[in-house]
Amino acid sequence: MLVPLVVALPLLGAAVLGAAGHFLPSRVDDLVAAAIAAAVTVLCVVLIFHSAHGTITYWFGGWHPRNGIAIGISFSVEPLGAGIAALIGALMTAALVQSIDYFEEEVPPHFFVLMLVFLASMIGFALSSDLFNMFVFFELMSTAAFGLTGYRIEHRSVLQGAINFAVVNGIGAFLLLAGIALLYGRTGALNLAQIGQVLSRHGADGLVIVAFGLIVVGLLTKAGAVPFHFWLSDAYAVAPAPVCVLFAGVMSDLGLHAVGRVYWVAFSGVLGNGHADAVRGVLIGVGLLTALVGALMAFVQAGLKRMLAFIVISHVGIFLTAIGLLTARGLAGATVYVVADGLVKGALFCAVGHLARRVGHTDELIAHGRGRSLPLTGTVVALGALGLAILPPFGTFVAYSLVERGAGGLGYHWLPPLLAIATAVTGASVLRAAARIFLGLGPAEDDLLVAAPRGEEADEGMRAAPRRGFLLWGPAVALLVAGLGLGFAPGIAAHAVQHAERFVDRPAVARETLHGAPPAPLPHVHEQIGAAGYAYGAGSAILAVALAWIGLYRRRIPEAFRRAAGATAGPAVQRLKLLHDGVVGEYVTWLTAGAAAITGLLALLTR
Amino acid sequence: MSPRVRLGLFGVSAAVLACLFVWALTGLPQFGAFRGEYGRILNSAAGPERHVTNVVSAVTFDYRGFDTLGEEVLLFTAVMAVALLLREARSGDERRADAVRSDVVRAVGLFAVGPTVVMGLYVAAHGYLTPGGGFQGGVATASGLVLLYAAGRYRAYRAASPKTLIDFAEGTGVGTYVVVGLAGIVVGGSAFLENVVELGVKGTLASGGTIAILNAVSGLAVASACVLIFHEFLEELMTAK
Amino acid sequence: MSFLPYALAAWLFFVGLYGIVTSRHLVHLVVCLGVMQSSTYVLLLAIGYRTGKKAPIFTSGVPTKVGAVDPVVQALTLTDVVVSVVASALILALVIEIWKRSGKLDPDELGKQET
Amino acid sequence: MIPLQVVAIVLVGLGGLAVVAARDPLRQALVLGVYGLTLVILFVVLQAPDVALSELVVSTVAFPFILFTALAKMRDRE
Repeated sequence: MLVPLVVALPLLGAAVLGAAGHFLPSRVDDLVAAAIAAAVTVLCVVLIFHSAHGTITYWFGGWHPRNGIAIGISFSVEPLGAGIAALIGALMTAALVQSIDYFEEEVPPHFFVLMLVFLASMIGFALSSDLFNMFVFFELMSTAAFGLTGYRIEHRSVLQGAINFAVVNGIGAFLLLAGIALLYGRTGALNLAQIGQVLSRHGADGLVIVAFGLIVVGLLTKAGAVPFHFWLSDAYAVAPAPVCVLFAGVMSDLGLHAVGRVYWVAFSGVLGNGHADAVRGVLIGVGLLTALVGALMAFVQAGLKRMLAFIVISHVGIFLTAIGLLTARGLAGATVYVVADGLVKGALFCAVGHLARRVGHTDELIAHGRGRSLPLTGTVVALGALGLAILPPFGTFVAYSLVERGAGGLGYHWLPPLLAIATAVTGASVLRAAARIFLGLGPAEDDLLVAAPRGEEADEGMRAAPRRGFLLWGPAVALLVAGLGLGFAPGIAAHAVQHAERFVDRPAVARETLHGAPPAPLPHVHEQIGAAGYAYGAGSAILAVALAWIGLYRRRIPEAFRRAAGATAGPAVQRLKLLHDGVVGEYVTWLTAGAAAITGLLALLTR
Repeated sequence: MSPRVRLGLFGVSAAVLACLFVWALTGLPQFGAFRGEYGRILNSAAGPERHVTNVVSAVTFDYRGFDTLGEEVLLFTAVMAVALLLREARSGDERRADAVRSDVVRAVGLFAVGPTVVMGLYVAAHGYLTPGGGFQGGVATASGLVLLYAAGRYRAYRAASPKTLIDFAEGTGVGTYVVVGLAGIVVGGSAFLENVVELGVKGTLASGGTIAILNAVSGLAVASACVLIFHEFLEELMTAK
Repeated sequence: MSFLPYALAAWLFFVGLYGIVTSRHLVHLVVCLGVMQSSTYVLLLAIGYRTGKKAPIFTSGVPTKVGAVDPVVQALTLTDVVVSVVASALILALVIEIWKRSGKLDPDELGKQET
Repeated sequence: MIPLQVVAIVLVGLGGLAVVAARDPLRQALVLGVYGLTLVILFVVLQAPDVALSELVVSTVAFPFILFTALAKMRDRE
């Protein structure tokens, strides 16, 4: 009953604004959209609690499965998915509230139409349990997103970011669709649970492996995993800050959430026995590479938006690693992490929006010291940075500790430190920028950093006009409080693991979806963060502060040491920077190479 | 990356990917031997259950009607995005003369407008009986209007496609789809997009229940979407810059 | 021989991809994207085809028992065909704006200037 | 597989290659129209008249129109 409303409501709102939005002032359009987003958020939160007793399967058109064969499209709502949907709603509400004062000009109604469609499509994508329906929402999400990316058409880099986005995501979508077609040819089904049923009757042959590879690559393109990430840093750096709140906070992570769902519901039966190590190896490999490359690239950016874009990439890598553990605890950790981290990243982008609006620049070298008049925003950015660096006992730390125990359970004791290094470096990047901008520390020039292309950081056309600030900083504070506070929600880790345990029980999920069987009882779970978890959390936060200091004052480090570090890291970093040059043909080449590598490795390892 | 390196990297990875792809394709059933349960059930059930003769439109507008809502919104979104991108103020006076000057082309164009629009509407209306439907008919109808332009009647074309009205039609097309879906909940007390209308006699225009309504609504949305896109591009062309 | 339709899908996919990678004109690139997309249509329809069966349209006189080719893949494809044009139009709108601002249409040149 | 299907498949294959190989956008738009028609034939022989109709209206009028308008616009200043 409530389920279809979370998609229907924003779509109806979008249609009404599309038809009649011209006749209203843009503030009213904005308020309408924000009210709808808030209502959807509330609905999603309600759904989290409703679905705690058992998955809600909603069949559109009332077409229930016939003899266990799905003939319609369904949404499967369970607490983890509903949690992500609630995150989407919350971020959208914050973004729309902020955009009331963010934009100086009269915003055309199309902008809000696109935002509402974006909201509906992300939620639909997160809840749908039909593979083709997911594809439709995937495309819808991309189309709305690249329309929003190109909002500030005045500068060419914006348009180019939007085109790179459109082309690379378009190809990703074709790979996804090709994978879906292969699966349909094999199983004659589009429902995830049903695909899983049919696949588990046979072995893993070429079709199954390649279909899985293509679908994962398509989804990872959206998520921005290395080497599919090039479009992401171009696009996120140029979109208006309120839009970035959504891009960074949740759009990328949705691709990963989908990887988890597709694997567990459709493929775990056929790949889980015997081939799990292969899948695990590939996903964790890509995840770690993404986490470290993203962190390194973030550290050398001077432009805050581009820096945050690389942080998104780095954390996508962390989530992918967590999902790639292929355990319930890994999945639970990834989901809590996505929500907590999404709120923090959303808060950071809101704060950047405020900074852009007030100072006119978000490049840390240009805006050096100019943020002194915004102590509150500075505090938000600094706390957000510590949140990124998993400072205990906040939300991101609780999520990280789940991942850490998940890795420990598999005997992967080398994994948590690597992830903690990535979180430390990303936190350090933001801390360094915050210290420069809001405190005026350190020198105002640094040849190590990549300056933002002209026009991109100044939010072209945005002048530094003093303004009443509440709507600009309010959402940032709210998101930050929610993200950090998630760590204090009683038993959140245990609840997440319980529901993840239920989610990874593929046969039970299939019976529940297709035959209406009662849900499996919730397993009893006890979660306690161990000493190792605290050590990693504190270590990461301390390392972040130390690295930020080095970033600011590296000239004070003894010359010999500096030169040695420069000689080893310099050329590699330089080469890495050069790869991100905005040429779409090269991005597509990397996409092809990545697709071949991932699918090929899966094929080799499962043979 | 130099062009040669790029082409080399692409060549190698595309070759690997192509081999994998072909490997996967060999796992498909022989061409023509597909026996998917899903399609077979729908082929036998759609006629009796939904009183339509064209199963494809029953799938499009009912069994998988939720997908079609998504596709329709996708159309709507793309149009909104184009309008957002090409929104710069275009000064009204700098319009160029009509592009087409050949009398023969004009005559052919003008002659074709009527039949094309009629054919478009026909295709749209009979979608659940014979091949066709709102999507195809919508594009055809919009194309008819474009012929007005080809016929050298830019003014006539503009008169036939008033922007605000079409905007309104587009929003209505999408909105009604959602409203029909909600009617399933509110009126029928059942599911989103569930049929709440008399099914009618199979083989006639008054059959199919919500399928007929959603088909018509989609026709409206698709036609207005195409007209709006054509409109934006024509305006862009007509503004000298 | 019966592999031919599937091979066509693969062929179109990689021909389109090659076109995108080597494209020196943004409009050309958008069209190549369209070729890639048509490969997915070919793949879906080829999968759903059943030898000797007709289209899933049962006008009076055609009994349901005869069966038909798969209607689902057709429903998936037919809407996507229409949507893809409008999606291409969206990218073309971006291309027009780029051209207006830089007068350039070669993706390689556009990228190099940026760094 | 009937001969007509083989012919249609070969035509589409060649058509796709021709579209990509046509580097001049204006000529490419024309080739694309022809390619669209070969796809229509293929869809018809695959017993998918609904899809064929979709492809027909799209590839004969809608897409070429948009392409030509865009190209005409961008020829202005060159």
